[in-house]
Amino acid sequence: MFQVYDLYLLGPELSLTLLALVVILVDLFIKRFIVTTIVAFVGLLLPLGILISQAASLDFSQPHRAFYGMLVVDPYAIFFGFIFLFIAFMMILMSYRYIQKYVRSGAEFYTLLLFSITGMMLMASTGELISIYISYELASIPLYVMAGLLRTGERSAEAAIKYVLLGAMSSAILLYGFALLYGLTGTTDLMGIAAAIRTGVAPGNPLLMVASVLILAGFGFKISAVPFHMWAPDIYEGSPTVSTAFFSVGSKSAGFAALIRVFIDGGLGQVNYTSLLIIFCIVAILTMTFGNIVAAVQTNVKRLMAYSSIAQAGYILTGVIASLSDKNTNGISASLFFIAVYVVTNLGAFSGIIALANATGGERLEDFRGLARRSPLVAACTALCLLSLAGIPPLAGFMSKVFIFTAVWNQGLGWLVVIALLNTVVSLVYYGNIVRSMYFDAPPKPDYFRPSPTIATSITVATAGLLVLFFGAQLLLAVADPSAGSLLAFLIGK
Amino acid sequence: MDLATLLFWIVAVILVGSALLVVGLNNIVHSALALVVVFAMAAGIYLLANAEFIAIVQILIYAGAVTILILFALMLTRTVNIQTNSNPINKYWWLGVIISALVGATILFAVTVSPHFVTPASSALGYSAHNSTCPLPPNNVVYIGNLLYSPTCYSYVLPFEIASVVLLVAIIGAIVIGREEE
Amino acid sequence: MLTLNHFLVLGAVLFCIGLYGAIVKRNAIAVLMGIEIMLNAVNITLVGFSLFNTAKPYSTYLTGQIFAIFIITVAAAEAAVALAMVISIYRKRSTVDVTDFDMMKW
Amino acid sequence: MIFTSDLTWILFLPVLGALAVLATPVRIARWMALLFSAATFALSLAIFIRIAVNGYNFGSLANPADSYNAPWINFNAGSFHFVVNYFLGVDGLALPMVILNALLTMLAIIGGWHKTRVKEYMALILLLETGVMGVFISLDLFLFFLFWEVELAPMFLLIGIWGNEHIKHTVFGDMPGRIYSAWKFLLYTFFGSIFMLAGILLLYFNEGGTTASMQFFLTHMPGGNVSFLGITMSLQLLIFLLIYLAFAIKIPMFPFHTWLPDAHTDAPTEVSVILAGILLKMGAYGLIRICLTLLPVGIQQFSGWLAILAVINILYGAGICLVQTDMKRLIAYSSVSHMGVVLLGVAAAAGLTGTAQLAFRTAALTGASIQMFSHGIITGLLFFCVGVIYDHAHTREIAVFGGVARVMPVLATFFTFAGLASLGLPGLAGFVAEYMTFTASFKIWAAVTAASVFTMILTASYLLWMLKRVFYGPFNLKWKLLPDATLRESLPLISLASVIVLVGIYPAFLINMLNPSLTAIMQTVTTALH
Amino acid sequence: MALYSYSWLILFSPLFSFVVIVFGTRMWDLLSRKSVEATATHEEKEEAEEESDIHEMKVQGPKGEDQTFLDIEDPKVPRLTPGARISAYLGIVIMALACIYSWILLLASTGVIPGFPMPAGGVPVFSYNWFTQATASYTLAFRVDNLAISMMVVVTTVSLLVQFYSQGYMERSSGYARFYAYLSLFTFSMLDITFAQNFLVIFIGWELVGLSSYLLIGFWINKRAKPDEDRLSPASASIEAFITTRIGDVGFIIGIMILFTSTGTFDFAQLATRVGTMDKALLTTAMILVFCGAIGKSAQFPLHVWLPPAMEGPTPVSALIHAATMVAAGVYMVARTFPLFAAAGPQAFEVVAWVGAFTALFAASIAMCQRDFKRVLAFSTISQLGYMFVGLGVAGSAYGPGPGMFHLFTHAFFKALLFLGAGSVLHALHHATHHEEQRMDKMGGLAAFMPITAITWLVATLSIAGFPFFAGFYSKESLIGLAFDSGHYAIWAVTLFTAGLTGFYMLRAYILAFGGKGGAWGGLWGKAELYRGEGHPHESPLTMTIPLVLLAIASVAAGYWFGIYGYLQPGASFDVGRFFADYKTWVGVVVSIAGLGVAYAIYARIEYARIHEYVESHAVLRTLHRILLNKYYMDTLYNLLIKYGVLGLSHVEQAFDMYIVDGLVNGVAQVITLFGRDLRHTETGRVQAYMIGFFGGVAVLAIVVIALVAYVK
Repeated sequence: MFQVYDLYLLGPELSLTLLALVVILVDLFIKRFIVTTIVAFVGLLLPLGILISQAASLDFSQPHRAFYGMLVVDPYAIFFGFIFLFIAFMMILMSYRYIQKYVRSGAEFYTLLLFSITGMMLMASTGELISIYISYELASIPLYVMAGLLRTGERSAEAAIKYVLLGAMSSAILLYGFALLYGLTGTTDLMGIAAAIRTGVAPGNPLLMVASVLILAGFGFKISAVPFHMWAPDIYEGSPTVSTAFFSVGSKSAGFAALIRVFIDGGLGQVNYTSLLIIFCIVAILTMTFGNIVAAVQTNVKRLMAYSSIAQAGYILTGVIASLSDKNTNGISASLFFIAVYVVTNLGAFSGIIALANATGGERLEDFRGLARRSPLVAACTALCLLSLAGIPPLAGFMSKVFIFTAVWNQGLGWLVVIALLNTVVSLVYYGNIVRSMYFDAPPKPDYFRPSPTIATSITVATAGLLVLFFGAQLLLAVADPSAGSLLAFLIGK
Repeated sequence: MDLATLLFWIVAVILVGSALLVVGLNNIVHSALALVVVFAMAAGIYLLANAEFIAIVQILIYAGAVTILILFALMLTRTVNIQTNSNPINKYWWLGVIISALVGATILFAVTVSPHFVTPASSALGYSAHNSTCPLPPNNVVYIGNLLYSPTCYSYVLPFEIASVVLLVAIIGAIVIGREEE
Repeated sequence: MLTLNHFLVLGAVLFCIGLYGAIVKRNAIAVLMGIEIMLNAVNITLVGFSLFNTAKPYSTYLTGQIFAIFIITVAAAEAAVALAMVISIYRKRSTVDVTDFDMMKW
Repeated sequence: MIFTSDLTWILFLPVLGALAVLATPVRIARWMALLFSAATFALSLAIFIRIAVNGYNFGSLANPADSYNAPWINFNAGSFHFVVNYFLGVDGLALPMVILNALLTMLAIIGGWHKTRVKEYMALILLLETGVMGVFISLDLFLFFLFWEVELAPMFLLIGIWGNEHIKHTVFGDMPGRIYSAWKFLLYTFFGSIFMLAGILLLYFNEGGTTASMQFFLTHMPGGNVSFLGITMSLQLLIFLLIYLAFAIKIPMFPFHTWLPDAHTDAPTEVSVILAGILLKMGAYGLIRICLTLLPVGIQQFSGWLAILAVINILYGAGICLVQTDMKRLIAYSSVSHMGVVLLGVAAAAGLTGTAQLAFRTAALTGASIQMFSHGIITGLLFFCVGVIYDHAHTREIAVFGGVARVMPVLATFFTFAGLASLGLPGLAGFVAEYMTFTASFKIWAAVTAASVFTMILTASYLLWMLKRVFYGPFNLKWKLLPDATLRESLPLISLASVIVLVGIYPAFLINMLNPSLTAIMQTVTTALH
Repeated sequence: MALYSYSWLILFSPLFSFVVIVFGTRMWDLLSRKSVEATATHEEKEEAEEESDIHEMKVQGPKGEDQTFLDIEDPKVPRLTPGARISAYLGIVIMALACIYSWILLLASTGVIPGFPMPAGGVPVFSYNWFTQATASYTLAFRVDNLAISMMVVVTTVSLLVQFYSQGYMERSSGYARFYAYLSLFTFSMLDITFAQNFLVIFIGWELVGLSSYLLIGFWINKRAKPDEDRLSPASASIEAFITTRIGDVGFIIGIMILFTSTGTFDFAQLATRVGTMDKALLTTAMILVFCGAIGKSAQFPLHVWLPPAMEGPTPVSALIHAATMVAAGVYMVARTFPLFAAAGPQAFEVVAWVGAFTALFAASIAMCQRDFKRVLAFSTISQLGYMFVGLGVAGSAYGPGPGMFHLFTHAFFKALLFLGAGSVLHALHHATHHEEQRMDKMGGLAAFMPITAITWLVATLSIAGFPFFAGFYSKESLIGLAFDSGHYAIWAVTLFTAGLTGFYMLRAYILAFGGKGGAWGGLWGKAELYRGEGHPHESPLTMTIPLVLLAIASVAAGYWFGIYGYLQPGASFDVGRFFADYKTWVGVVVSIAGLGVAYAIYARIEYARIHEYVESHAVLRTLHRILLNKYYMDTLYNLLIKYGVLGLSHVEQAFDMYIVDGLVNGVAQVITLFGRDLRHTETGRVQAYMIGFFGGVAVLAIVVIALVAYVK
């Protein structure tokens, strides 16, 4: 039965959609970009408020479902809701000056951003294949467009067309996977699928596994897992840097949100656990290793960040692996923690890149030379973010790595941890390389630039966030674990 | 072999044949026309599968709108020799063959050896979204309508709403992309 | 006798053809055509499943068809955006040959 | 509140100092740095005095003289627990290291008074101090690992920014020495640390995975065997090897030592001081605190190899010093050699089972621990001396000098003093350590120790030879305008020299401080190996 | 008891001087000089040091560039600062007090001053514990007993005289205060050995002696090497001394370690009771290793090479090193550990005796041909030390350390005299020629210029040669006889022969320096015209001659302390009657006099130049001369060994580090980089290549998963 109450559960997404429309309308009538920005930024408080009220008021002993179980409001969804709203806030802060300088259709950028955020939130909170697919497209299509928004850019247009072609491909394969899953179980509801697999699918069923592979490929595209990652470097490089930042955090966390939801909530690991584990391990190891090794030889920082994000996806995948056997929350908790930290960190790092791009237009490694002299704040914060990505304490990245590896180790996958740890050594090379450029090398020009207030805010917030998440890791973990637990509640049999 | 099967085979052969033409022809316009045939034949298949509504939608959207869109795009992106080789293939074609074959083969293998529609034991389903008791509608279209919009019975209203936003986004996106530089 | 396998095989074959087209055609619009064929293949599979769904509680009976409808909708939207992009890049580069789009690599 | 514990303050005062340095203008920033580092040093001394006055019982790991434990991260999910406690404590083993760290950092700040980009420099030095301090006072394995990693970034920057521009490494293009060495340091250490994490995780989960407190593992030692790639070994040995790899790199143990000469050669003086004086001790400290105390079976099984590696370290490091042309490189290799003595002492302490030769093993361990402290101050002094001569002459090439004692009598005196201390002259700190270690280790590893003793010859040779080539012999007129060490430059020299003499003639204060800790460690070891 | 237990005052008094000089007077000097310099004009600065001793030398630098070096022999200041003077007076006064105290102790313990019998086992004076646990104990403990007192007397007396003497020798030296500080430190180090109750303390003293010698030998820091005279620079010589003795120390400490780990103690007394339970062979090994320490410090073959270059230090230092302190340390240590040697197998003493005997002969033979005045003395020291070890090695428990210590006791005085006399000569020559001159062929007839030096030197010569009724006669002939009595006939023969050589080379040196053909007393007393050098030498000042006279008296008188055997070992005694009655005594005297006679015959009767010509013209003699002059080429051999053996190995290690270890590490980094470079080319920028990758991945994963499902589920 449809109830009005369901709309409350859909509130954040609804209000976001509304906000997107308001933004485009405001732009239509008031041709002042600053106003649009302020509207978008302030408007975000509405979904945030609703989300907070949901988080505060709902009793999560049972997941809250609406629209016949298609919308699932559980701590997991809310957790990601906060992440995506955080991304939205940060993106608006980061992109204001950059958009003015480099991006055409500034207001539309925000609109698309907000729509995409809506799609992403839905990806995390829908519990049914059709809805997930539609949300996936809602999240993706704005991304394709955002890739092509650079004002002066053949590269940007090229990135956009590459992105859309590959994106369409990936959604086709994802759909095929969904179709097969539907064919196997006769339902598109994740709970139903899980129940069907648990009781009806015999071990050794190849269809389930092939469907899993296809779904993994589809979401693997979103999270840029090897070998489905190949779009990432080109599109990161060609797109406007603000879009790149958004791809690196939004697309990836949404991809993981849906991936984890489908695989865990859908119970795909209930039979043929070993096979699925091996497949995931192969993908995870390839992802980490490839991402790290290739990142180590990059000279374009955006491209480097693309490979870095690939590698980071590999680490998160290990956390997913730890929970695949569906009976424990630690892997997912760790993954959630990792994702949250990754989002904060990457946003911070990209703030630095954008700040530099705003000032000089450069985004190659040599453009970072001597940044510490030219803008100490940006350099310091960027360096901290990069070191956090590399996993150096006292930054949250360290905690997230230790935590995820601990969780994986706990599942008896010590060898995977060792491989991942070895990978972190390689990762240190390229993150350190940027730090090296900023701090060790002499600046090309002995000038000083001051980042715009919005960028300064965003980069400071991100850096402060890293420290807060480090010292207050317990707080986030305390949230992440029930989130993960809510996902597993059904399977564990609560 | 009953009539349905016979029809299926006929439609399927045309479908596959025209699909091959789409990917095989050297003239992009010819390919586009073959694509229309593909879409139409797919609609035929839907009809054979008792999916009249989808068949109609297929004709309207694919054979109609999408094909027109493609043809417009073709015209707008006209290259010098549209007649002779406007639709070349790249040097990876052999890899394409192998990979498509492999993907298809694995899917086919998996899908044919596995049972379908395994029934969950009702006790296993902790959550009862499906248990709405609605009367079976008289025909396919009504049924689909019910499934899409019904506020009382099980319906896919949420994806439907999202889909509307997707369309809006697509419109905005297409406009933003297509707009000339300021 | 029309069986499920008819539809599944047809879908898979069509998917392969579409995939082949997407991989080998150099014209971006032809690539899109291949992708459309792939989506159609998925639709045929879904509709086929829907036809032979033996589970058949009320809600799941026509799920495959519903799914197909959504796919058609979204595919159309996606096609619109994609074609817009093709046109956009054609305006900048005067080509729609995807093998020419390699400014960014390595 | 955690701020009621002086250990918290000792840990975070430098951080506050770093912030203060960054927030104030250069003129004040230096004094800020000095103020905070001096406060840290004073605090560490205060802890020492407080305990010394109260009966001189510095406690042991199980019962540290000063400790503070607060929950930090306590994550439970089903059978999985991830528990990190903010568990700090100092006992007799840690306190000397804490004091050493505070002292050398303070001196490094005095020494780096006129650096370029001085604010960043001071701030990084202070952050480094915190990281290292944390290693010495954490009693939780995860916390230990955390601090182990904290020190990486400041050190990387310190070497890379203020290091030596001279291009000498052509392997990776024209990479200036400072960058090559910074990388080498970073990657070596990080590489080691990942195995440490693996080892810690193995240990943690094997013992229930509910707490990583070192005290807990004192009574819960892993047992049994594991098969790994077809090799069966005891679990403790595996854990030991994993964790030890990190320490081995840090100590540094042959063949993981090559980062050290490069890092030292290219690091600025004060950073070399800290690097050799304290960072190497982190490895040695970890070896004793974690490997020996918590994994006695594992280290016992490895002790033969450890002894052999120790003697290789000692002789190889000393031998290679003879042909060095750069003063700092020479001292760096001498560190390799001297740290070998620590390894030897630990190998001896772990070398036998049960209570066999307990007295000698304790003595060897005591010697090793004193060596940690004395090497810190002696090498610190040596590096400060090199720093002075480098600042004035802008070269460290041994061959270009000659007889400069004529113009630098003060520096020559201190340098010679440091050299003599380093070669183990009685009355100075090095002798106590080496004599105790050698004489006691001989009981356990006779042949190895006998071979090690030959380092006496080599050490004397390379140090005195270097001193001779630089300071003595005919005076090279090129340096006739070379100024002697100034008062500011002499301050660190004087302070360290005093400490060297103090430890040399009155080691009892150090030994008595160490004794309860080490006795307890040996107690644990003997119980475990019974 | 109290008399003895306060003897730590003696021990620490030189340390006190050292500390006061270093931190007090010298610091005061430095600080006040700083302020003077700050205001001084350029000319005044120039005055700060006399330039006469400074020579420029041009040298090719390592990269072929010309470098100019300053060779500064003995930098002088116009006048000594008050601080420097106070330093010297302080050192001398304190040493005098210590010396008096130690003589009182000697007299008291021998019973001359009655009422203070030395308790058996000595009197502990000071101890301080480092670490004790069960069977392992590290304690610094000092004790005084008869042996210690006998050594203490030697040390303090010679030190006092040397310090007194140095006032003259080191006049106006710019390092005056530093010199006294080092001398004090040296004395302290030696006293530390003297007072040692255990191996820990003795080892500390052992090393400190090494340090002091290092500092003192290298006292003239900027002096150059003189290859034409086969002389090293002081800086090199000091290193050689330190390192060579350290080679012996390695054996020493290994021996200590064996003893310590077997018995758990360093204490001599405890060891003596505990070694009984030790394995005899192990104990013997340990004692031989301990003796290695003595070999190093006492410059026995094959570690004697450091001693001749050690002459590069100021001559008073040579006197101190050779007479009382450093070289005596080895002998004293063996005497101190005599019970342990006795408890070990006979091989231990055999080794001691044979090393001593061989070294005695070996060094004496070299000494015969040396041209450098001080170097003759150096080799004579080595040779005499060999005698001492023979004395210790052959004595057996009946005699105890008496014979060896007796020779040490007498030798200390006459050798100090010889060196101080030599210093007096060099000092005079330096004043005369304004440069350093040590070659005997530039001397001759000096007795005419400096009679006191000459006569005292002659006394010492006769004493060392074993001329009857001089001190050396008793100590040396007695231990040669002892070798025969104990059945070591070969050793007896060797030492006997060496006694002859001793007479030869000592008188040769005396005549070459002080006499010459045509001098008075048959050439023994030179004339002014026999002087072969430049300028006009003068007798040295009183500060230098007074110690010479005192030592000359002691060089005779010291031999009459026959009670020393019994003093050191209860029950042992020096039987004077038997000594004179024994024919072997007189055989020894004959041989010694023969040596003296030959020397007299050659050098006092033939002009120096002619001897030289004759040797050069005679093939066998020439070869022999070359070999002996080059010290059997031992130095060359060692140099080669170091250059190609030790440094070669170091270079190999360096290469190993650079190419193997670093090569591996950098190689891994490069491989990863290369790998990355290749892998990045999978990103061709072609969207369809990406599709191929994508679907290829799907296909492979699907195939893998199908296979997996079939086999592992």
